[in-house]
Amino acid sequence: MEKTLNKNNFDSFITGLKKQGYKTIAPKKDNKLVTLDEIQDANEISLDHVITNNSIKEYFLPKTEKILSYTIEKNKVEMKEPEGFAVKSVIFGSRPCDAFSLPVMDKVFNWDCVDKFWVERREAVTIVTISCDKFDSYCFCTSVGLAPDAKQGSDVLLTKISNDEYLVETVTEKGENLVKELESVFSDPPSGTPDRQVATVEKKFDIGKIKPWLDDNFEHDVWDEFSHKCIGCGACTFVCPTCHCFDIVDECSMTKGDRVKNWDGCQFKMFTMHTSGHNPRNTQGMRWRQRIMHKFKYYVEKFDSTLCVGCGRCSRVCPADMNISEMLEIIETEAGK
Amino acid sequence: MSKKIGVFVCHCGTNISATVDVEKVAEEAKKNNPGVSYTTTYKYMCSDPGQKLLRDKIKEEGLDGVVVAACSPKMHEHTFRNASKKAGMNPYHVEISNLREQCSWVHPDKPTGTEKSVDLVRMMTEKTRKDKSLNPIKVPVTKRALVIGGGIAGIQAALDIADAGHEVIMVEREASIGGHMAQLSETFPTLDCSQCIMTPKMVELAQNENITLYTWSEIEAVDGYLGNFDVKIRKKARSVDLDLCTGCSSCWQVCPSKKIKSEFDMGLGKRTAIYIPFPQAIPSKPVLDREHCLLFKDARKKNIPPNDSKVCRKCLDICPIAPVKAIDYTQEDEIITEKIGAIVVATGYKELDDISMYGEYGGGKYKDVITGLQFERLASASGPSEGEIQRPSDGKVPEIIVFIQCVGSRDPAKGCSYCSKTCCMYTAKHTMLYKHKVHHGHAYVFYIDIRCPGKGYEEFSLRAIEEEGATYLRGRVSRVYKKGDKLVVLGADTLTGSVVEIEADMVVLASAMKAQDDAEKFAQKLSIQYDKDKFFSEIHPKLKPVESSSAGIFLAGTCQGPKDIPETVAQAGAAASKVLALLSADELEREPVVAKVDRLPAPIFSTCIGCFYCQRVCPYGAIESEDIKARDGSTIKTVARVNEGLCQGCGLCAATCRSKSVELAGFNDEQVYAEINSVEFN
Amino acid sequence: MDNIYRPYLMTISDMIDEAPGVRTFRLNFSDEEEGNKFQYQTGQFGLYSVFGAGESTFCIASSPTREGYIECTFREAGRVTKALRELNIGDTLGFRGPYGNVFPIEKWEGKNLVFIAGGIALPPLRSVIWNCLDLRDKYKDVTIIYGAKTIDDLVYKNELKEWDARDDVNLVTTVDPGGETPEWTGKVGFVPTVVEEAAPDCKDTIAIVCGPPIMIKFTLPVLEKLGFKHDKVYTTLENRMKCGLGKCGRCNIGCTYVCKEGPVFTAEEISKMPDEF
Amino acid sequence: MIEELRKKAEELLKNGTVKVVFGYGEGSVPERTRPVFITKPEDVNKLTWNKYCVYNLTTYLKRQETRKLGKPALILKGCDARTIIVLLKECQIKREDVYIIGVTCDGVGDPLAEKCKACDVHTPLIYDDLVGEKRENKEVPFEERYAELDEYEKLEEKDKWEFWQKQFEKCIKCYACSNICPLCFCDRCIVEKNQPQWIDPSAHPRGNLSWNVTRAYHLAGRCINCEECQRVCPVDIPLNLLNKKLAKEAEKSFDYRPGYNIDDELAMSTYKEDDDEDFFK
Amino acid sequence: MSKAEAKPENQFEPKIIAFLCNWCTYAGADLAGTGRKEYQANVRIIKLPCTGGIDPLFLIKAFERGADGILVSGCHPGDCHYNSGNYHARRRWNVFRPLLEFCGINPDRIQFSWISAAEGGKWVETINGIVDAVRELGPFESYQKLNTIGPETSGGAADASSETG
Repeated sequence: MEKTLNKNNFDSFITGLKKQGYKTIAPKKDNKLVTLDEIQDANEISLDHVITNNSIKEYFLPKTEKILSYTIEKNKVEMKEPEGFAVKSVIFGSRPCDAFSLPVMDKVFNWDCVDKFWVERREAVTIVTISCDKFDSYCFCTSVGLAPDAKQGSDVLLTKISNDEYLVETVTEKGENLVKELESVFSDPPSGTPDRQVATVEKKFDIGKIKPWLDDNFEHDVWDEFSHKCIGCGACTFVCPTCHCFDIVDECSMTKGDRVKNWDGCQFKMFTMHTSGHNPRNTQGMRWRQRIMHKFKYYVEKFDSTLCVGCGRCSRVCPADMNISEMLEIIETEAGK
Repeated sequence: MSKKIGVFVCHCGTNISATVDVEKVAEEAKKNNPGVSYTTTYKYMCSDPGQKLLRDKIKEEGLDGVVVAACSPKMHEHTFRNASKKAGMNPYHVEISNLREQCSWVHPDKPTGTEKSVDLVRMMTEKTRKDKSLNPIKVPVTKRALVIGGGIAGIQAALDIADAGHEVIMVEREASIGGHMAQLSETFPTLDCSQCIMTPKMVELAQNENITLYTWSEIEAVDGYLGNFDVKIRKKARSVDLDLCTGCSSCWQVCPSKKIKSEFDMGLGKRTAIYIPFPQAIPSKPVLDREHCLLFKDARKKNIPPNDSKVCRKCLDICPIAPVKAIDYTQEDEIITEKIGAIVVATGYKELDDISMYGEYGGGKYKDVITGLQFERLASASGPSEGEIQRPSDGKVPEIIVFIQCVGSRDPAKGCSYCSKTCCMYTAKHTMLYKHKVHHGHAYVFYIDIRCPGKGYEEFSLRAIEEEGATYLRGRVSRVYKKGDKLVVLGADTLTGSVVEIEADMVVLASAMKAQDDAEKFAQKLSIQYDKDKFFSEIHPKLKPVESSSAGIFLAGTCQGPKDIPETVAQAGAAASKVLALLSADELEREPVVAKVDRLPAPIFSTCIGCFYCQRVCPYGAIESEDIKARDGSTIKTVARVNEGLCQGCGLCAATCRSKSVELAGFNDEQVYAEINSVEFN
Repeated sequence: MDNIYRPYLMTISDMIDEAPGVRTFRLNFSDEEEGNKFQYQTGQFGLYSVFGAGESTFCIASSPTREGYIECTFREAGRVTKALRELNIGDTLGFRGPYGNVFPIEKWEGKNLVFIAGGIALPPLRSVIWNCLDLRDKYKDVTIIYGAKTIDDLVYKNELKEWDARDDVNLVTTVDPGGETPEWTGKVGFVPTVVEEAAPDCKDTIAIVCGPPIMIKFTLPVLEKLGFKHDKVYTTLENRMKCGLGKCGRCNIGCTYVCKEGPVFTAEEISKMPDEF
Repeated sequence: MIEELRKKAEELLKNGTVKVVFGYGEGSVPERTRPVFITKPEDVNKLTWNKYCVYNLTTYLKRQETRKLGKPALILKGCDARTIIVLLKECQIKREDVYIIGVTCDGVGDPLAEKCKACDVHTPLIYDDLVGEKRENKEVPFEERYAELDEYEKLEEKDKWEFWQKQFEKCIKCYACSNICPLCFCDRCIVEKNQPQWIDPSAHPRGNLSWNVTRAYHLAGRCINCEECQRVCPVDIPLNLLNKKLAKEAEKSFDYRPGYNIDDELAMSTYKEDDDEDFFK
Repeated sequence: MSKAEAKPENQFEPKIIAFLCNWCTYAGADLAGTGRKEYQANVRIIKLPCTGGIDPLFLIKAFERGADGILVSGCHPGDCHYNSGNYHARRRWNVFRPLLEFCGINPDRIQFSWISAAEGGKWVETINGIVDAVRELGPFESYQKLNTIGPETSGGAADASSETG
């Protein structure tokens, strides 16, 4: 179904959502950065950014999440399931690359056994994506098979057709229901083919060449050389929309405790450290290799999709300016030799 | 790691059970403290049956952790740890919950007290669960004792230790040993003269080859710990070479400056610049008082070395010792370091001499108002008046003397709040001495209460009244003022309810016994505790009366509080026996509460990163660096290591270490964390 | 939808101290009905959780042929194992599993079996040994070679005696040089050398090896020399695992998720994996 | 300036005094530079110098990967050079293990970094060679150096809590702040130890507060105010305010400034009898 | 002088954790006991060998476990049984206290004091003083309200919810 949405109708759209009991999350200016955050009314929304600093992953795999809570008496333990973590909400203004990360990660969270925390949140949240009309040198979505106006993963896709008109395309049934619920806010589709103002991101490397090179270059000194400047923090893995590794720890006082799922990352040295002190991935080069291999080889072999949506957040936020697309370009040139 | 913990809640007679429901505390502990497998209550845990109960239960129930909820750990932690050691359990799995001093005695409301006690017991069971087994650390003992202070206490202690065959170093600040007792004329209750008792002991000490005596010397610094003290002694420049000098007395006879107030005679008598304090001085060799010697005064004024001043060299010239003179102006202070195993502190007391505080008694205004010790000097044969009771103002023999008790003592407003314990007895003695010397004289004594509790003491003070005819007036003196050459004493006699006015020739103030002026500084040098009146504190008046808070340092005599000579000598003997117990073992077992830097298997070896903050904060220099070597000899990393012998277990390094790589046994992170975690306020 | 991270509640019914710092727990299900429904196969592992400390991964040391309980053996090392040491009989702990793949004992039917274990790595093999011994007639001869640093480091001492007593099991126990005492009757030497001496015949034989990485590194070439093909040698990897469900991304060696495709692998599969364990 | 740096680097690599040169190279975008590690003399033209050279290269002295490259020559600004003095005093490096190419600097960062506004080390205090003409370091008064704090110190207690809670809530515990910091060199940081777990690993407000307060406290009297932690924080928490507050207290109470004088005692490892104790009762 | 009976029923009872040095303040507290000097029962004492051994982490953990006020007390400067323990401690608190104040924690919730083994009276005053002061300040809600992981915070920007630590 196609519709159009005028910019000044955003206000009624948001209030309509509130009336329907949705919690609305949209990009909000927070001094230097633009972050996805809960908003109460439309004027808080800011749309003149390339991409938000945090990804929508936070609303499906939060940075810290209680998966079990228990009370301990002397030797009696009672467990309590957390409820109410999946809140009916709409993410308005995510980018196509972010949206695509969800179907990618659906595969691992439904592999063999189903992680209810991920799946129940996925059902409760509707994604309204806005195609990118701007990009910067870090974006490389086209190189990983995506596009600035890709539809996969979103429920509704808005594309700018004039400076305050947006073309609305519903992608999934959930998207259609949402548009039907707020019928009044939208107007009929434009006649003829609208002029879609979409950014053109040129390809940086050919994804096809990456995996074959990775298959037989486990031992290569590009891993060490490239990662000398890496400081081993978790910034890249935490802002990445497709990194889903987590740690499970218990936090407890004497009588009650919570089992908690926290973000974890393969770049930390403690990620694979055995209690005995032996560490299979002892140097930063091995960890950097693991990050590239997992995204462009292992996940492809196991779930047949690249674990990277080309949003470029990891390169933007990296303290030491490690640029992932530059790494892949190097791999492409190495593959060419 | 303890997981079968026994909780023993003590009634302490009724001290605890009066305001804490001990049964409920035990039952709560059993019900909801994890790891607790056995609980009981008992009337007197510290009693022999109590300890037997503890030992039996440890064996029967197979306990590997014990929490005794009773009095303060300062009282019986040691007792209960020994008891469980005898039952075969590592003593460091025993923790004490302080239910008495810090709960039942201070929180009268029973429900509150019980609630708090349940918390306190839970905190300690949680800590016990994390206790680790510790074994005492063996440390070599230096078989030498140090006695600081040469009064009767120091002499007695030194002799007892030396007689047991151990080497003793005695350090005395003054020119001669003897202390305050040497200043006394006769001593109560036997009235035998102090010189007759003391001089033989002083000579015996001087001739005892086990004892090395440093007079005119002070303690510069004390480092190290129980069994291994390093003591720096400052031998002040005496200007006399003790080995050469024979004590022939020619130098102090020719010394021109004879008007210097003698400290020994409490300012009544005079002495020369080069002098011995009193005839029976040990060592009977003089010391040159550089403060008042004309030569040194001139050298200081002209800022030239003493040898160059020609003002007066009489003592040097007269000195018969050849070829090298015994007197040497160029002598300097000397610092000696001695290795010491145990220390006895016998630094004595200071009489309240600033009696100008008591202007109402004429103190400091009239020359004939003197202190107790000044009267002792008057009565002493070696005193300024060779035993004649003469008025300091004009030398006349006083017909009437008024003694005023409790001057400075029992007076929280101006003086000290405590009773100086000896004044009642020595004032009674003074009235007797006065009567024996001036038969027609009459003594009046103003007192609040007569406290003569010792053996034969009561009879002694009654004798002063009934046989010697002294008049005891129960009341305070309001004013003493001069009228002609008489001193009018206005006071009250509360028994007859009348005002009394006495025209006396002399007034003697029984002044208080105070701590030495430098007592606080000295205590800090030895890091021992002291109380609000600056007397040194014993660990416990009944359980450990002569032990100071620092292990290996013992207390004897008036430095620990006012007391008379018999008590002082008894305490000196006790301190000596404690030292002998310590020196009797070749190796000493030290509390294993010491710090330890973690060691891990390869490839990490230790989480210590070698920043050595711990080494910089350690007050005992107990932390060394250690290179962890690879098989091929190359250094992998340099990390810290704690020297168990030196570490005193203060925990400074553990709190300074940012990565928590060093932990203090007995108070490690897991235990403190468990205690904080277990505080559930309900 | 049920919570895949929710553990079963178990109570400790028995406890044996195997060696210094090593202890075995026998666990029964607190909730009967959950116990009856619980199925597992030898070789699988689980996550044992101490409420108040966290979760830790060990194998299920008991054999599925023994109903009604599971056993686990652990050595005191990290936070959770230290907390496990503080538990008494009757206390409650959690168990999540069974996870991972299994020893293919059906495929081994009719073959000789050689079990080689070192130190604390006997528990995973013990499960499969008891499983095979309970179906003894399905297999030809069974050899067990087990070594440890010193005598009191040997775990399951009473079961070693049991296996020694049986005539249908050939048990060889050894201690590292220097770990023996005068009364020690077993062999003295490292496991790889003892395996070389025992020289089990490779025809129609399956070798199951489990031990610290250094022992595996020296044992595999010995087996190769004895003619064992890589696909005939099985081992189980004690890698660092957190979720056990293939979600947390921690246990991968190359693209193999040890918690899903392992922990049991043949030497052949291991040789194909990148050297990252 | 760039030519001089390249010539210097080449000369050092050629005559073997150093095995590697830590310097600044072109970044992924013109407004960024990145740390480069030159081991071969012919690569020296990768070195550059402009106002985007914000990194404190001394942080790579603590990492095993870069330490394995051999004896380094470091291109250091004045503020970075102060780290060397603290690292020397904390026995992490020996002076002869490091060759320092000092660079006189007029401020980095676009807009100008906060630290450069009150900079008193335009010429590094410690170096083996100096590139760029030597500039006299003028004294900057105490108030001016800590002016940035006044606005926050004036806040009411409730507003302070509100402000910091909003900031700490954003923290995602990625530990970029402690990994970039040259003085956070512990092998096993307190937050990586779980026996006992003093600091909650989860990124909830309580765990974030204890992490941020502890990280700042562990730099008390050590932090040389290079502002790297604030620059690298992916969620833009003004972390340097905490370190600056502690630096201000350390200077006010103990008259100590880290990284200025090689001989004075480290602030938190010593004491003075008359340290002020007005808040003691 | 105890306030135990005078307090009305629903009055807020502050929770105080005290980190005491074993040689001086702990002995001072014992002395107050032997002197039967009553004081309010809100304090829970944790004994450590020296104030120098008290790490600021202990204070943060104490607040996390629900303490409303914290007392840190040890020997007077110069009296330390280990010579310089309290000097180092004082230097630590000289910087740590302003840091907490800067973050918005009311400094009156943490009190530092020197109480010697002879000052039983001062111990009682200190305890009654801090209990009354913290009672006025009320429970430390803002810290205890720092939720752990409430369901509501599953989203990105977490808002404080009612879950207590």
